[in-house]
Amino acid sequence: MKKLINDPKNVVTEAVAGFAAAHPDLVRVSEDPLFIVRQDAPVAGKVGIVSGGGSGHEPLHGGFVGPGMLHAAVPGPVFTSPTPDPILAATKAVDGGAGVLHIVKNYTGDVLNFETAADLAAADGVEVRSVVVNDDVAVKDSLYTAGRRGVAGTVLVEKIAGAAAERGDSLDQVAAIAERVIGQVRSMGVALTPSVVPHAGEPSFTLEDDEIEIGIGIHGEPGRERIKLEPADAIADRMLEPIVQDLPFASGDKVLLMVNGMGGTPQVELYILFRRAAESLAEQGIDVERSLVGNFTTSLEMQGASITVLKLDDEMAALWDAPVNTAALRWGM
Amino acid sequence: MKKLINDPKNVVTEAVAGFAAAHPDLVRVSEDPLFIVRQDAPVAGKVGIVSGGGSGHEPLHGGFVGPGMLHAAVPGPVFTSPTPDPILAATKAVDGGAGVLHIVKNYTGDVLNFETAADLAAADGVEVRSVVVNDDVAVKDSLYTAGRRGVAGTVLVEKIAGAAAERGDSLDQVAAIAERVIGQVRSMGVALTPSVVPHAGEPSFTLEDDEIEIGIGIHGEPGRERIKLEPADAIADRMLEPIVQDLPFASGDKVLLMVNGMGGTPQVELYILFRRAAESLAEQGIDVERSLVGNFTTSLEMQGASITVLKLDDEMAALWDAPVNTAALRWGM
Amino acid sequence: MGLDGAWARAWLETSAAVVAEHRVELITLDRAIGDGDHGENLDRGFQAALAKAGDLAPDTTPADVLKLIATTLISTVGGAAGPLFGTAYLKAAGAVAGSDDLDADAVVTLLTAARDGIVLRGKAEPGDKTMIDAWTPAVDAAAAARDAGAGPAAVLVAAAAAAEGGAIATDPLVARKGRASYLGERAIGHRDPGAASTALLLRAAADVAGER
Amino acid sequence: MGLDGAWARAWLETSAAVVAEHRVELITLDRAIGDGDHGENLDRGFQAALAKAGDLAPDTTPADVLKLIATTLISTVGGAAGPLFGTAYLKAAGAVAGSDDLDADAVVTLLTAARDGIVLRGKAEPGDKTMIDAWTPAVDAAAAARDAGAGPAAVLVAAAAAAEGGAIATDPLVARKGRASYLGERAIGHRDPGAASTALLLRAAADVAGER
Ligand SMILES: Nc1ncnc2c1ncn2[C@@H]1O[C@H](COP(=O)(O)OP(=O)(O)O)[C@@H](O)[C@H]1O
Ligand SMILES: Nc1ncnc2c1ncn2[C@@H]1O[C@H](COP(=O)(O)OP(=O)(O)O)[C@@H](O)[C@H]1O
Ligand SMILES: [Mg+2]
Ligand SMILES: [Mg+2]
Ligand SMILES: [Mg+2]
Ligand SMILES: [Mg+2]
Repeated sequence: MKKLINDPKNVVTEAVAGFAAAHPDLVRVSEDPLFIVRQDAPVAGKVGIVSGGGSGHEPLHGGFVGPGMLHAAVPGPVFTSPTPDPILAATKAVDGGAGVLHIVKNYTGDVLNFETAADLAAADGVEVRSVVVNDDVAVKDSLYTAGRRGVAGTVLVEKIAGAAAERGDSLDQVAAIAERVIGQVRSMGVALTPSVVPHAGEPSFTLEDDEIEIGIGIHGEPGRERIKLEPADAIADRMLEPIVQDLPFASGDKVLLMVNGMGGTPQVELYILFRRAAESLAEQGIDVERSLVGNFTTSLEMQGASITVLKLDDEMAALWDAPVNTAALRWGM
Repeated sequence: MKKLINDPKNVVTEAVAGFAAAHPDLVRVSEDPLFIVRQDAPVAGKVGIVSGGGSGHEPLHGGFVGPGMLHAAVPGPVFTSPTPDPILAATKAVDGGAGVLHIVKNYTGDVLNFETAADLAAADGVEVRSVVVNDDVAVKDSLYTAGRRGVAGTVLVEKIAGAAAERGDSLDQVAAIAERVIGQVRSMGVALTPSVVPHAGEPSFTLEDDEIEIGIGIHGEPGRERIKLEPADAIADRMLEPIVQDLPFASGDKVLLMVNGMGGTPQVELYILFRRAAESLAEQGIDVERSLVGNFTTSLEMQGASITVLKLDDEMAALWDAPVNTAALRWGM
Repeated sequence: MGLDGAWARAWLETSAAVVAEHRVELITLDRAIGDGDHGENLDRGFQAALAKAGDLAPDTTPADVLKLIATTLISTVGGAAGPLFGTAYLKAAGAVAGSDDLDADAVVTLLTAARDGIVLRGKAEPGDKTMIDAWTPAVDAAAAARDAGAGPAAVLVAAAAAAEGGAIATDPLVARKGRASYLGERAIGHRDPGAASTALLLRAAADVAGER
Repeated sequence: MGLDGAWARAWLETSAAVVAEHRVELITLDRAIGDGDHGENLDRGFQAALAKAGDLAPDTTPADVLKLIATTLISTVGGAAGPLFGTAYLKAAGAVAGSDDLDADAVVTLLTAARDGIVLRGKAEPGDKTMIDAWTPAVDAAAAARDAGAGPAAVLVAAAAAAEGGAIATDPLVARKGRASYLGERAIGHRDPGAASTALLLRAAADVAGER
């Protein structure tokens, strides 16, 4: 295992310290308990938005803290949900009197720890609502599993909910639009190589030189099937098909198409996937109105990518276009 | 070799097609000869700025085409300089009557092909000036080599020259500010793993499981020394020291500090490097006034990073802060 | 003679030692069908609890120790196991509050409350290939031992043995909760890390009870 | 009897075949001390030139063929080798313009102009471990053969042999131009890819001259 780190135990705290040093205009960092908060938090009268989860998925979530998106991000240890303490502290730090929305990815640990934090915050008089993102269509039988996982679609939920909070929506309204995005966003990923958790020091799974894993989760959880490497276009089709069938997306739909890198994949490959995905959607009469290509929800150095499609309505599109100023997503300001 | 590609021969054209599909508001693409140009080019009365070089360094250069930065980018095959034809065509496409600046990274192939294109453009009545970026301090004895290589500092040259063109500077003025940036920017890189050129199918060099290459170039050209893996802080120091000594940077200087990922390195690692580099500069009385962290000048899936320091003056800082709207760098608009 | 605060404190100390000793093993189990952090997480939690043990009053009760473990695990472990084990110890503490002399019945009450707390939070059923598959046989075996007239230490020995059996019995299962559930058939043949750690913790309880 | 347009056309065809055949070998050489694209680049260029050969008039002159190769390499090869070889063929074409019967002297003139064109663009000196280290001995050997009374085909055989020797002689050198210069001492023991491809191209010229 070769990594540009010091002591594996300090990976998260040192990275967060570097993040704070690089973006002093955007964020402040609380070291203990550890969370990242908007420089100007709490924003009086506006709904605060907190997300978080295990580290190793950067820029998710810290890279999305700033005007127009998250008010705070709570990074746990690598691939491990944070405990309730920092979630509670972050929740209080962003409460501007209009309540706080928790955006939680659907993993047992995240759900349980955010749940506890929300209970504790309520006990301290902070109104909290939670939404759980579960966009990963790779998980088929959610009755027989912990349910669909929250993956790259989380970024879209955070952006759109963040814009709703910024324009002054109430907690109920922000939660409702977040739920609407969750209802209309679907994702699927593929891995070419595993990632290596620093304290583990070994890959979380192994793939042969000619094998790929279709339907991978962002912690390297296995997916639908392990197949021989195929051309990118065929892989894009394999990912897109279950996404389209699931919602289902239909001819005439307007969508946002996101191709997300898992961390170790060169940009040329992401754009090659985007090319085929956009072409395939066009063939199905589905209109790509907005696009996002890059590393947004990663799995450390994993090589691979995911495709996310969100069915847009006019309000969502307007909220997507609204100004945002974060380390990883910025426009209009 | 596992890559999300179709035919290796089509990597660049398909990626560029995907890029065009993802950013129709920003760019247009000429397929033959292949170049990427600002949607609104040529911009009448303003200096056009063209850069280019081998592909595989994305987002460099296509990701920096847009208002406030490049007017066109010319992608060659992977790691291979483009030929004069597309450079010439791009130069003509961005000529708004005020002349065109070529920003060239110092590699024999890039220099020769841009040189030919500039001659041909001049013969066609387009005024062209060229600047050659050579920020890589890893190359010590430039008398005995092809000279210092142009690496991640190129992004800063492109941004600042682009802002100067946008505010209406003359060709001489834009070239002069580009030269000033080149004079004051220094970089150094490290590789943990090699990259694999698609048509080659094999790594360009090999490193043992515990070895890293200090002073790597962005095509995997070897650097100063091959050493055993060290903690990130020690590696940051090894990279920063020759940078600081070279200019030299001195106490009281105001600088822009960039930590650039080579493509396959997780963001946490980049911020861990940034943390130490910023700390070390502060210890030396050097003031980090601007920061940039991310994958900007990559080497396909190479794991590694580079550090770039630019000595800022007030004009450069203002041009850095000026609005920019490109796929990979965006603010103020 | 029942189990007192000193027993509970010894349980904590031995738990911390045992988890540290099996840290890599638990990481390896979790790497196979989860995300490879279970050993790291629990070790962080028990080391933190151990560091706080000095704050306990000399005349501490079992409930005090259990509550200390609970709050420390909740605030340091994270992941799924943090809230689940945290809730287990918290409910266990509540079930034996005020007593400094746990008899066989009290031990069964403690274990039952712990198990029920995990089910309350995690909603797992037996056979879902989770820590519940160690806890539930442990609770059943403890009750049977108590019914057969065993003392508190022997009840814990029965519970530990059953937890170990339950952990082993997760090997052939397909998971329906937690990360391993995404593996489908591929989880077959692997032991659930949370069941394995449960067995270690209950064995530690029995060992330190036996030593007094 | 001197070399005519048919010879030049055959040279192009054989060059394309030889470069395709040695594509991987040139890539491997370039991977060792460069960026691994030399074989790919040249192959792309010569295939493109070959594809355009049909456009040549039946009574084409050597200069026409050389110019076609030059412009095609310049516009399809890229990298360092594209402009360098392109300039070489362009200057060679200029040096023999108008003639359809190249004698020994004209062949020397052609080779000298090619080499000088590369030096003009790339500024490499002998011993810098570049293609010049194949071209310069080739030019010298060609001139010597001509002085000794050789015909044009024999001049090319002398040039090819010297280029091959020159390419081999790059093995122990440290590079001072091109990407290999960044390697310092580590370039020692590796052959310069541009020198190797130069030797292949000149051997092809000699082979097709010998066949007529
Ligand atoms: N819903 C649940 N109910 C009971 N136990 C669960 C549940 N989900 C997960 N677990 C237990 O948690 C263990 C994993 O813990 P850990 O690795 O620390 O957390 P994470 O899965 O968040 O990485 C599993 O082995 C399983 O025993
Ligand atoms: N300045 C120069 N003068 C002469 N030949 C050069 C010079 N620089 C590079 N070369 C030649 O070019 C060859 C490399 O060509 P190629 O791999 O196609 O280009 P690139 O280095 O741009 O990838 C080298 O082996 C060397 O022979
Ligand atoms: Mg975990
Ligand atoms: Mg090249
Ligand atoms: Mg785990
Ligand atoms: Mg090369």
